[in-house]
Amino acid sequence: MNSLAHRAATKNARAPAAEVLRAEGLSKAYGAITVLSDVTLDIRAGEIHAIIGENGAGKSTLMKLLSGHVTPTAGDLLMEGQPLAFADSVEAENAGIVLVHQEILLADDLTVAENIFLGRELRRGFMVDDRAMNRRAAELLARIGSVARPRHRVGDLPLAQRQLVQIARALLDERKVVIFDEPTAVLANDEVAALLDIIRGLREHGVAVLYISHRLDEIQTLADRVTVLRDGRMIGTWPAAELNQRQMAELMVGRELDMLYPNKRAATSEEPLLSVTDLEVDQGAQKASFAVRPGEVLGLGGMIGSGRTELIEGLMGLRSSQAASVVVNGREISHRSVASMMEAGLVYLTEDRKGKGLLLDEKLAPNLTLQALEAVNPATILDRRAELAALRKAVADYDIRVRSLTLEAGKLSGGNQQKLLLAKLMMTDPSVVIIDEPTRGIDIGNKSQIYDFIDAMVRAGKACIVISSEMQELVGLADRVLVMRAGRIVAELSGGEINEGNVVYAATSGAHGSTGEDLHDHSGRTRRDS
Amino acid sequence: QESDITIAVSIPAATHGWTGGVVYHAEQAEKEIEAAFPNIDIVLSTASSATAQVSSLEDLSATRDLDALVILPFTSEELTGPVEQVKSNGTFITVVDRGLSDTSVQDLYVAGDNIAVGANTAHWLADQLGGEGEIVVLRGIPTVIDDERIQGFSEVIAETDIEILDIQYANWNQDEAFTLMQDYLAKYPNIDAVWANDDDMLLGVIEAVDQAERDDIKFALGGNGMKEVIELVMAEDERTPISTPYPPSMIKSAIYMTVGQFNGQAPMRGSFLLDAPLITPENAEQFYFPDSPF
Amino acid sequence: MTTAAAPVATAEEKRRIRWADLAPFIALGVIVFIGILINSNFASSANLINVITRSAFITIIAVGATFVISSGGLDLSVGSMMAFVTGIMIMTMNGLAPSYGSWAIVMGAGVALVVGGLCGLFNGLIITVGRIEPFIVTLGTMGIFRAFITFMSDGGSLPIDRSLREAYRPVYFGDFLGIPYPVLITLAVVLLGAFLLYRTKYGRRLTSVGSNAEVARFSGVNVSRVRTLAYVIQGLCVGVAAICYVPRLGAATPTTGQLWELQVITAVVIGGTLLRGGRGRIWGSVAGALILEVIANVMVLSDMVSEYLVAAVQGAIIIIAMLAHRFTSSR
Amino acid sequence: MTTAAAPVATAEEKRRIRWADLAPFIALGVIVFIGILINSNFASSANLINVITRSAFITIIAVGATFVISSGGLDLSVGSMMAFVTGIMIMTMNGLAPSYGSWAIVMGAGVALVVGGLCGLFNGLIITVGRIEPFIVTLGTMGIFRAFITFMSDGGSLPIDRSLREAYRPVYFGDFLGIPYPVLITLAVVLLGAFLLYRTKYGRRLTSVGSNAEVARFSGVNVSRVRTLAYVIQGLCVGVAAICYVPRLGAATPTTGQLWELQVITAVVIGGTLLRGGRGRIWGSVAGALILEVIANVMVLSDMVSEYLVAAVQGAIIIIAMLAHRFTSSR
Ligand SMILES: Nc1ncnc2c1ncn2[C@@H]1O[C@H](COP(=O)(O)OP(=O)(O)OP(=O)(O)O)[C@@H](O)[C@H]1O
Ligand SMILES: Nc1ncnc2c1ncn2[C@@H]1O[C@H](COP(=O)(O)OP(=O)(O)OP(=O)(O)O)[C@@H](O)[C@H]1O
Ligand SMILES: [Mg+2]
Ligand SMILES: [Mg+2]
Repeated sequence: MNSLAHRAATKNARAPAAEVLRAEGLSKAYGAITVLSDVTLDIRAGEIHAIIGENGAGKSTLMKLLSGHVTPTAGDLLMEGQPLAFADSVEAENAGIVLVHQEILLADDLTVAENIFLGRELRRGFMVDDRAMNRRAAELLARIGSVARPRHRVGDLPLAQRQLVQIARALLDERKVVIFDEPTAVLANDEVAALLDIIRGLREHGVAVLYISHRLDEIQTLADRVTVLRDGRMIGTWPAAELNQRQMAELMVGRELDMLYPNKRAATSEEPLLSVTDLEVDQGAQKASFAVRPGEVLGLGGMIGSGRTELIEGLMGLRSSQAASVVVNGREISHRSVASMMEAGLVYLTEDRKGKGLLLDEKLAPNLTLQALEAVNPATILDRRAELAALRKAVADYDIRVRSLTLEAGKLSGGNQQKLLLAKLMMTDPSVVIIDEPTRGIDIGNKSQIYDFIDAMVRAGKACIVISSEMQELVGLADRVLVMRAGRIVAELSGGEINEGNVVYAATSGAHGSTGEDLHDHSGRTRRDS
Repeated sequence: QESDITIAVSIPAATHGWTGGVVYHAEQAEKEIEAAFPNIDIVLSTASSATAQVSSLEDLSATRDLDALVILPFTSEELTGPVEQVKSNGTFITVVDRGLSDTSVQDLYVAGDNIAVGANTAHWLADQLGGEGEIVVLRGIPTVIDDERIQGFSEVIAETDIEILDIQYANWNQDEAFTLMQDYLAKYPNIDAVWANDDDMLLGVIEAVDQAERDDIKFALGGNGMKEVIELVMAEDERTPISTPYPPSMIKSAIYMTVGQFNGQAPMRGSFLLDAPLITPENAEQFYFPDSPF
Repeated sequence: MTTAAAPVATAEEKRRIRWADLAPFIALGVIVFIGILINSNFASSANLINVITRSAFITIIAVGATFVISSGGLDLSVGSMMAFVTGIMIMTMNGLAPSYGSWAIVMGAGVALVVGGLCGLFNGLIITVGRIEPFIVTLGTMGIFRAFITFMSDGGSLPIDRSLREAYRPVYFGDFLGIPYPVLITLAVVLLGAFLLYRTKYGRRLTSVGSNAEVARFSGVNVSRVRTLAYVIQGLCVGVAAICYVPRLGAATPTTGQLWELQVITAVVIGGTLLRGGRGRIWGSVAGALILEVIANVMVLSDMVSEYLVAAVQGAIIIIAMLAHRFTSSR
Repeated sequence: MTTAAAPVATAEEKRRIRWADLAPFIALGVIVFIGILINSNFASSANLINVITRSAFITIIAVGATFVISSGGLDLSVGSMMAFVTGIMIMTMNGLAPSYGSWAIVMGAGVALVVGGLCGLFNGLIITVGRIEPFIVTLGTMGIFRAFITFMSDGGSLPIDRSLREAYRPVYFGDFLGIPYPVLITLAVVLLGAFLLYRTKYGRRLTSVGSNAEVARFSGVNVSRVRTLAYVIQGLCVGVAAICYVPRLGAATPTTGQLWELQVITAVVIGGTLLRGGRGRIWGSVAGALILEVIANVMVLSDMVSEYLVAAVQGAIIIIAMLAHRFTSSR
């Protein structure tokens, strides 16, 4: 959010604009489960309307109703005063309403340009005009700050690039209403800044923008009005200028909030729980050596594409890699695999929860216990009762908002999927945890819960490595930060050196430990004072 | 050793008992002849369908200078043209079992008579049943052989008072014959006789009848002269007292006759019709080849 | 709020799923009912026992196929493998009969299981280590096994030794308290399969691999091992089927087990297992195998269609059954 | 820094894909090379022309199958459909011959296309409207079409009228500037197929449906229509194959086209099309069909293996080719 702050000034109060879309008493139930009841909303041209709420509050569902992906069980939609009902999302798009999904929905086998133009290919005669489409895609991608090439196969792109492709797809045609469902969850700071500029540009063009995010700073700098949802109900709509972040957070959760980040721990000098020497990951990282000690949170920073995920996947034996030595809990690991690492006490939480984290078609219990099958079921036979007990405990411990324990994991809200994934990982009772984007899509109330959780774990003598593209998170959480650039660890920051400026400087151009321009250090702002 | 005479042999692949016998006898002939006549090279090629057989003819004639071709065609219509093509290079043509649509193509024809297989069995059965009764029939894979046997059989039966209760495909497969016979037995409380148009299927039929312990079935007949069935005939089995030969060894005879064209013996041309006489306990010995797989 | 709404939702969810799971059994019921209408002999106990007994082979193999398919694989080689295993088993028994008498049967059965398991292992290793489409690998081994049995039988038939025939026959034709042995063996295989798939850690891992192999890999599941084991289980099932099969006709021929692979896959899919993996229904596969066998039986018992068209009607019935299921269960 | 790394990645990416795409052609080259080593006659132009000409049927059908498979479907009925279309075509020609003479051939060919298209439409509609697994539907229609041709030929054979034979023969045996007509027809079909798949809106959408049907639907692609059309294209290809096929053998029988479905799918998969959909390789399918045909040809030319084992060697070669490809391309 660094670059956002100075732009906040350019935002000014505007005259109320014309209403484009109106929701009257919208409700949605799946069987006996009501996920949204009686929501009334007016969406105006040239306005950015933010929707906030806890995980599972029904934000995504509301957006799907507005964009024709889901049909309401009660209530009406009015477009420019005319009542209408969309049979599917295509009709909604034709009417000028488009949704950028929270989950990435792209055809992996097609190229970036093919995905962007899918369903509205440019043609020359009978043929598709690939040259024109590639050119226009390149322009569009450049405009939103994506470095993906039109001819890249989407399945080969990192998550952030896929998200940008999805956004490019939505922005291809002129729209009346553009809905973004947590577009920035998978983006890094500079990409976020570029995107927010684009969104402001849309507003200038008189487009109505609906915007969902758990990053309240974004909301504050960007939105004109804010609607708060809680447990599927509408709490109210306020002009953004009337709310500060703390007020927003409290409206969302309906209670007073603790401060976000726990206090940092004292430096320790015990033997490392994990130490890695000269790890080489094919097409990923080079000569990476690092260690993490008990009682320490090690941050791993860098731009998207700097190879942090590759480094860790290589460490876990998920990609082909070589290392001079990897020691976990004093044990030299010769054959690295998820199973052997887990046995030694090291686990890894993926950033791609949909593709690599959860079995979306399976129920919650099998998902929760998949990695810890041995621990939950000491005998060969599955112990269903123990599994159910574990699920109940996880639901309580991690505050997973789910109305039925027999739901498929894919039907959980995005943030609750993330919590389930975290719970799944902790089932194995690890001593070192590597978390890639720990709070991706997690609401502000639960964020501090997860931070507390990491803190408690580390204080109990365990260790944690956190990969995060959210600078604040890295700065607020880590005792020590490694910064990666182009597959190499280029800097190590500790103690007072840890601030956003230093991380960004090292990630883009910096040398070891050098101090860059201290841009925006907000790390203290949300720290608990005790 | 230089071999200056090349004889190609094209036969169906060993997909069931009878074609298995054909392949066996052809391989035997190849070994014996190549040992006896060093100047003769026999090239054996099996095909699993008419299309594949045409392909292998094309391959053989395109890549070798064939002096003779011995072929057991899948079907007459489909192979006539391709064989004609081969003949146009001056190759001597021997056709086995099924004649080509254009008989002028074949120099030597060793004919089996599938119609007679069906008809002779039907005559014998009609005699034994006194011209009346209820029977069921199992047929093979829908092909010309199958069609001809059924045709020969049903034409004769049509002139008697015997009623064919049911006729279904069992694909020359023991299992399917067993299953089908079980169902026939469940469906018809009285069956006087069963005819399976091939001995492979007959074995399945007999197993099903034994299991059901039905004694209304007076005769269970097959055809082709399979080893196991001839053993039954020799043992004077009451239910299976006869079979009809349709010896796969005809391919071997044909190969020998063709070789005769080249090794200075009296050249043979024309048609040689293999009859389908009944195999009875008296003459069964003649048709019994314990070493053949069939 | 979580706890308040939960019980209602849970119950509702359960009811809906049960209904879809029942579909193959309902279809079986309907076809049996039609059979009874068409021909009174259909319901005779002799006929029903015949039908159930001879569905044993497909059912047993289908249990293995349920594992392979729910792991996201496919095995086209089962029919040929069955013939090959049968051939090896008969050769072993015939070879051992002179010295061991009836014990040769038991030893032959053991060999059948070992050979079946090894054939499955071979398929599994090529697929997982070689990372080749199961379709291609098992199509290849289908040709290989078929060629082996043709070679072993010289294209003819490979009968079991006369001396063993009588001792072995009851395994197919005998019964215990009126229930034929093959049915009992099938039941044992099905129960064991259901236990393995639904109640063990292995079954859980297998399903997760079929559902999303990448997620399974990231969760520490040894995907290759789980997949390979599924093929081994398939091979063992083929071995058991071979043990029940030999006493029936006493021989292996090059046509033994031909096209069984298609029947097996059809049974499994009719039974509700997803062809793309991630969901296995052992009991559904049993119902599927019975449906196929009953349809064939009813076709012969009814006098309505020309022999030429039997295959058409069978194909049509299967499609119609699936359509009916689709349209009734989607309301 | 991201931008600095990107171009490298792009170039690398491109090279890797090209190389994998070439695999089937390299495999074809290697097998041809082995053929030349084994038998000097292999490389004779007469032999090569024969092989290429007769691969026409499988290639043409494989073009259609590439569409079906890249849309995420499967068609097991092509072999039977081919026999059925051939049968209808011959009956039409024979019926029209007395009144229209040689024109009956042209009319028959038209009928073949129409019937092929309709058969495909039938498959497609049941699969998309009925939402049933393509495997089950086309296995059903495979039985249905096969039964129809058995019925039409009364279990025997259905030959084309003698009066038409001579006029029709050149369609298979004739040539234009030394290139046999079937090869020209195949080339036309392949070019048309490649154009449709790679250069048109339809092809683009087809691939997207195979890759992720849900995304395609959100993007306004009519998934059912695209899928159904793929089956219609498959049917039309079968029609074209039937037109080339009849002059070669001059008759349709109940065994015409048996097991072609497996050959076709093998050719397509060897060619690099993904069986799960989302990627189609028309030229790869052509190479795949040629590989299969060349292997069969080399087997006939070499006299090395027992006749019983030909199928085993063929199966093994295909598996080894795929393994070799996997292990060379993964470096
Ligand atoms: N198909 C479905 N069946 C049952 N319940 C569903 C289904 N889809 C969503 N839900 C439930 O609806 C509720 C609201 O989900 P939604 O995705 O709208 O939340 P959200 O506000 O977007 O949360 P997040 O911030 O975590 O993305 C959740 O409890 C979810 O489990
Ligand atoms: N602009 C790009 N276009 C395509 N591929 C890229 C691009 N940038 C990086 N990549 C690829 O992405 C991979 C690195 O992405 P990865 O997600 O692992 O990085 P990261 O540092 O973990 O970032 P994050 O976890 O924040 O997403 C590399 O394989 C690289 O080849
Ligand atoms: Mg959401
Ligand atoms: Mg990453």
